[in-house]
Amino acid sequence: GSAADEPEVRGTSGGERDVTLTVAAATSLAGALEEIGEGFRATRPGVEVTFTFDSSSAVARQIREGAPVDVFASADEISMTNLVDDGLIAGDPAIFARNELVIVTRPGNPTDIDSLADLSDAGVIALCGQDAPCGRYAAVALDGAGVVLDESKVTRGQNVRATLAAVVHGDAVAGIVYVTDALGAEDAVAAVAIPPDLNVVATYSIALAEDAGDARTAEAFVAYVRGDEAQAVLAAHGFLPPT
Amino acid sequence: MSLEASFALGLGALALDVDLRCPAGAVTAVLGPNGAGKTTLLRAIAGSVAVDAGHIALDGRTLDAPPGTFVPPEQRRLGIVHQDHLLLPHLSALDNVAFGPRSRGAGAAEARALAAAMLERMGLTALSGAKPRALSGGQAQRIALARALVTEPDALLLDEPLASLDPGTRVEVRRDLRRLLAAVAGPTLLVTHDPVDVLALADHVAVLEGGRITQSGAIASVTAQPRTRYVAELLGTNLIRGDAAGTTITTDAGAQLIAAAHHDGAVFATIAPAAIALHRREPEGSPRNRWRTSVAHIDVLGDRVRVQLGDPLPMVAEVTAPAIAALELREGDAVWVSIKATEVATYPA
Amino acid sequence: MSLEASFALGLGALALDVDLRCPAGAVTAVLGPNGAGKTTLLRAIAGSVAVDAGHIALDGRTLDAPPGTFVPPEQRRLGIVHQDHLLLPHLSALDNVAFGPRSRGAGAAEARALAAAMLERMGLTALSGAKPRALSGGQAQRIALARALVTEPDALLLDEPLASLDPGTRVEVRRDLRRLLAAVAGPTLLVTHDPVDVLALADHVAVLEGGRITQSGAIASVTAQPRTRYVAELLGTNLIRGDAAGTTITTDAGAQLIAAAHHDGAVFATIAPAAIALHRREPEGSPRNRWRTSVAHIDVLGDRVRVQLGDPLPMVAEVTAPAIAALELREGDAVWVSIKATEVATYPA
Amino acid sequence: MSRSGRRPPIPVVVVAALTVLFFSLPLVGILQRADWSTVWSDLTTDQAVDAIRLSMICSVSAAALSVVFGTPLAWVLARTAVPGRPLIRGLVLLPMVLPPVIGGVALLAAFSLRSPIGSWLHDAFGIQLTFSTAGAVVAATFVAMPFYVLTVEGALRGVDQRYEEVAASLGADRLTVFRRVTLPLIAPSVAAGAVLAWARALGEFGATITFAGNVEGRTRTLPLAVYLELESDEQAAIALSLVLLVVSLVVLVSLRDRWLVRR
Amino acid sequence: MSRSGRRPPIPVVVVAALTVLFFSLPLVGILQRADWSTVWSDLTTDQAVDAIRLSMICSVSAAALSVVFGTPLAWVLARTAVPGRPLIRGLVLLPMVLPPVIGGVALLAAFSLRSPIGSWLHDAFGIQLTFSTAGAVVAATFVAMPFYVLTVEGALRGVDQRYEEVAASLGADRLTVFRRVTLPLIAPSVAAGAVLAWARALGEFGATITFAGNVEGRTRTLPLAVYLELESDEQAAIALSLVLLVVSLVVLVSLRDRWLVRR
Ligand SMILES: Nc1ncnc2c1ncn2[C@@H]1O[C@H](COP(=O)(O)OP(=O)(O)OP(=O)(O)O)[C@@H](O)[C@H]1O
Ligand SMILES: Nc1ncnc2c1ncn2[C@@H]1O[C@H](COP(=O)(O)OP(=O)(O)OP(=O)(O)O)[C@@H](O)[C@H]1O
Ligand SMILES: [Mg+2]
Ligand SMILES: [Mg+2]
Repeated sequence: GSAADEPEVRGTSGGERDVTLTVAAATSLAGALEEIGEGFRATRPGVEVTFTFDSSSAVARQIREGAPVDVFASADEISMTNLVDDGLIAGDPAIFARNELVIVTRPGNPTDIDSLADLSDAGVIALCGQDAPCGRYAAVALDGAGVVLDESKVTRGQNVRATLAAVVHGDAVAGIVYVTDALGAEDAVAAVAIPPDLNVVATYSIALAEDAGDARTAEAFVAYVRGDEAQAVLAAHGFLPPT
Repeated sequence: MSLEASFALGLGALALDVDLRCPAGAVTAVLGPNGAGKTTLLRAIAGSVAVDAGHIALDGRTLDAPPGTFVPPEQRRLGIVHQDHLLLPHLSALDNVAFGPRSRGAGAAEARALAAAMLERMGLTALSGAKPRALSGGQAQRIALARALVTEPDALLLDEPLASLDPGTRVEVRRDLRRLLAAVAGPTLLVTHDPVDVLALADHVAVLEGGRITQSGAIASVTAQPRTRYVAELLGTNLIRGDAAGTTITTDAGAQLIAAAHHDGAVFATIAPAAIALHRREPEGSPRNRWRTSVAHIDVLGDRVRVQLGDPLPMVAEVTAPAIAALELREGDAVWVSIKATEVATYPA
Repeated sequence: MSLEASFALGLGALALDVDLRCPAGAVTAVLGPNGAGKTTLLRAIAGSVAVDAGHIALDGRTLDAPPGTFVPPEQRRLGIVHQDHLLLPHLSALDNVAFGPRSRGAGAAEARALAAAMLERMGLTALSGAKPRALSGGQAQRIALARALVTEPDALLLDEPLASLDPGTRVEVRRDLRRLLAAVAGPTLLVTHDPVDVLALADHVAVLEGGRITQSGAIASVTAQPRTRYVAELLGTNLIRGDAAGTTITTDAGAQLIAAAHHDGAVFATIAPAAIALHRREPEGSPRNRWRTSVAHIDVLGDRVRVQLGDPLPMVAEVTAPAIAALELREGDAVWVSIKATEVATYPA
Repeated sequence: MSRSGRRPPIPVVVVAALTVLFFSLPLVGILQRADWSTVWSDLTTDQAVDAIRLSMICSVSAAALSVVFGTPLAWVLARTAVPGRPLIRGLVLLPMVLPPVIGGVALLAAFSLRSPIGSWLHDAFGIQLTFSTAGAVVAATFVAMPFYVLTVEGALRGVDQRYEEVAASLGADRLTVFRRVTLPLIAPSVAAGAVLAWARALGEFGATITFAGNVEGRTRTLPLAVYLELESDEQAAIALSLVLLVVSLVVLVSLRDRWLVRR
Repeated sequence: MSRSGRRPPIPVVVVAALTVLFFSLPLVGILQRADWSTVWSDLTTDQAVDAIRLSMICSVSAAALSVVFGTPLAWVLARTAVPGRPLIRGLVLLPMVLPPVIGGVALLAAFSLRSPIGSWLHDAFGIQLTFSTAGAVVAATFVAMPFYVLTVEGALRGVDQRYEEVAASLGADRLTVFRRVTLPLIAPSVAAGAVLAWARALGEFGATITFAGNVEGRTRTLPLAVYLELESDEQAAIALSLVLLVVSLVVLVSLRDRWLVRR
């Protein structure tokens, strides 16, 4: 049903009957979280979980604008921290997954890219926006490897998938994305691992919104995400465990 | 139930300033050159534009009198027929006619019945179902008339209703119009360029030039004593303005003309083109006006020829084709003119 | 250098099928009711539409002859003047006139010089710099004429050039037109609704009705022997079609008419409205045609009155206003008609 | 039709053909990318059906709201001497040229629960636009209505007002004149404007996701679903795009010639 | 002007005013959000200046290309009996309603280095559209030209063709007729169409970033810069949006009334 005829019970009236939980999350979590949501629903009849996906910063903006969000799952520490600072998060955020960066190239790696250093003169490289999490992490990794990319040889996707798409569909010779994205692209790209000493680990945190409607159910969801079932799903999507 | 329009109104380059009284049951023709403001006058009466000053009243009911009063168009109870029929293109002829009654509160069935009766009365029943684009010019104009009349308007405003028709159709529609106008109780205002319309349909005439009424009155008085060049040309006569002293009239250009009647002061004189005789040599005999001039133009109209004469008294003479042939007149030739004093009709300016 | 247009052309509801020859140096008037196809005829000659069959030739040069030949409009060397002047709104009067020479390859300065000379010749120099919207109707139409003539076209096509002018202006522009047309070497085609234009300007006339030419020839012959109701109405005369046996003409409706001249077979007869006498009682004396009928309509035109008579021979009689008053005639009244046999002009149909 | 007499000039036709090619090639390209064997199954998943249904609801509502609110506005712009008309028109046309995401941010600023109006709407009527279909409709209307207003204002200016004057003289008040004369006269443009607005609303993405969020079954319209699927299942994304493409094309093709011209 | 005689009907004015309010509030909201103390410094960073410069180049080029290629196309659509005209028009209008990101994907399918045309362009002329300003111009043209074509086709249909017939009779060939008669007659609409196309190109985001990428100094136009800034510095993003907003508004406001009506 549409919003108008969807019964929404908010407030803390206890029972879990006909409770709707709104989870706002980073787009890169969409596949995994939808699956996790199915599992959660199965354990809690009468609970409806709905998701809204956008970039972490966009979701954070909506929360800041008063969007009725119960749980926030962020791919970006900064977005989460800012919300905590603004007093919009209840309790402490918990890390529930991690991710690593990987270099992606065209299938078969035609330009023979083996390391971060090879990126400096390969052609146009796709990265995320400087201030998007994957863009920041990539900058750290490149810095660590002492690689300086000419900005005029860098295209910056509006999100990780757009960055990946620049390699898959577009004319970027390589890109730096999360392992999970490379995995999802299957054989549309070739992945070139970044050595652990240079790699950056992204952490995904989850937290209750300060004015979550049904805090108990929301807490239950957060717990579920950190539980074994959900962790298995995340692992299947290529995420690393939180620790 | 007469119409009184005494107002001023500026619209673009036009400054309309009129004072007009149209008696009930009579047709007042409004004549005037292009751009004189005839259509604007009707639009002001209809309430499509508001006047700037003055007032418009119909049957004592004030329709527009700034700043206080402005009766909206839909409450003025007028009938309008325009040169371009303006039938609503998406409605059938019957529904066009029914539009008025329906808008004035009649039910759909009642309005259609009234419309059907009106079409019946005008012998247009066969056209009921036709859409306007399927009608000929004459048929469309008749339906437009039916539409204006079916609401029994307090006054009727006709803006060149015959202008877009070809001559054959025009005669027929003019005849219908004449019959219908005879039955209209209120005042009718008829804008036209065509003197035939005036003669056939109107009782009074008002001449509008450059936003002002330059002459008005009963048709006979206006045709007998035109006061502007426009009217004189329309009537095909010559108009001269001058100062009379006894029977002698002196024009501004200094030319002199002898009339039969005595007058003093500013006068108009008219001379029928056919009353002007042309000669190759100085004529002899009785005519008291005679002078030498040149031929400016010669217009041949079948068996009649109109000769435009030059200074000092530019006027048009009308002679027969054989006469012009006998004179061997060509444009630019010198010619002698003679006019009897009795042919110079004078009246005060 | 004559124009030959013998073609068929379908456009929307119109099926145009004409065979027209316009001699050089002469003006051929095309008359016809609304929608007859007059404008379409000119557009076909101008190349704005292509004909479906037949051919158009100017001075022996084929302009259009499907399927092989189609000379594009810009190579036809024609001059066109339209009722709505169609001066290019963004160009001054001078530049409008210079447009033709410029398009035909003259340099900008040369084209403007030619245009200036043309305006000078027509006494329009004062208007050179004016934009079309600042011109009056008559001025604009004169500029349009200058624009058409400055290119010295092989043929001139005029589509109701005087129709949108008010009567005073119309007389003046008609006079200019007459003077200018006299100097045109090629054929001129003049579309008009106004018989006065025909009389004043044309040498030949072609009547177009429903896409076909129903009558054509010298003006005198057409006016003397109209062959369709349209032409007769335009001339203000009565046209009757019937079968003649000696001096007796029997109409399709069975009515009989006695003429002075002998004829056999299908004939037309015309009777001037003024030649028809009306009486309250059966008239005595010489007129050999007399019958009883009723008054269908009475149209008063100033001091003349046109009386539309009913069956068996519907026709229009014209009498003076005093005469009608004396007869005390009203619509619907019974009336006796008498016509002298010598007033019934007959010619073969 | 009569024989046309002459062909259109070659250079013009060549340039026009090149331009058409420029617009066709991308279309062909995307059709080639589609995996036709899975298109049907991709389109009949619950999520896809939900998205298609939502897209229809939102785009039709946006078109309807454009007609309801845009018509009076177009009338005022076309017919009254409202002061500051150019400014008003510029303001209303702005969403047509603004990046939709910025439009979304602006809508948040105006109607989020934190804004005075948003909180008033919520407290007084329990209406909440973020994460609700109503919000998606608002976002779509915001970007789509300018198309309608532009089309209908132009049509209103093109109407021969003498028809309206005659109708008024026959006793029709202004509402009647508008309903029975003006509206029928501009009907083609109203239809064209509504179709343009509808099509624009159908393709709306940025303002919707920013303002109304991306909630399955509530605000996840086809373009948002395409965005999400691009994250995971590209073939599904292309299949969804095809729906958008085909539907828009069908509607635009049905825009008859005469709808583009004011009579 | 004469005294208008009567006021516009209240309900219509109220609805129109509400609608204007609906469009103004987001604008006001975004203006309120702006931190005016930093606007100037945000706008004068190297990146901002670069983005503004690029946006001007791309949008003006897109408008120019729209005029050059869109005019012949509009002429063919309006004046010739080209077969499949509705289909052609639908195809050309499609980018107006397609989510721009999908437009970008479609452009990639057609013109990326891996497409036949893209590789041919590269091998034969050394032209690469992706990651180049040329590509940004192509993307902007793709989404903007439909506005131009729609406006100018309508205007061409509205031209009184008798002017053109008269000009031809005076010896003007078709190019001359078009140049000296048709074009001056539709000049207001050409201007209006170009302005609309320009404004749309100025706000273009999705197709550009997808097709031409987001390369500083080459394809990072204002909207792309805004999007990137939204990730971190909302104030900078709003400052950049203000540029877009103000420029678009100024241009749209300058769209004179008569440009909206065919004469
Ligand atoms: N809405 C308007 N805006 C500006 N100017 C106007 C308007 N309506 C009329 N005018 C001016 O008033 C003048 C007279 O117009 P109007 O239509 O009343 O003349 P008319 O006497 O009916 O002429 P015609 O015989 O050609 O019908 C026009 O030439 C024009 O300058
Ligand atoms: N382009 C067209 N498409 C369809 N039908 C047309 C077209 N042009 C003309 N017609 C048809 O041809 C008929 C005659 O048109 P045309 O303009 O030639 O008549 P006309 O004799 O000039 O009439 P008028 O005296 O009113 O100027 C019209 O009534 C119309 O049915
Ligand atoms: Mg008028
Ligand atoms: Mg005609």
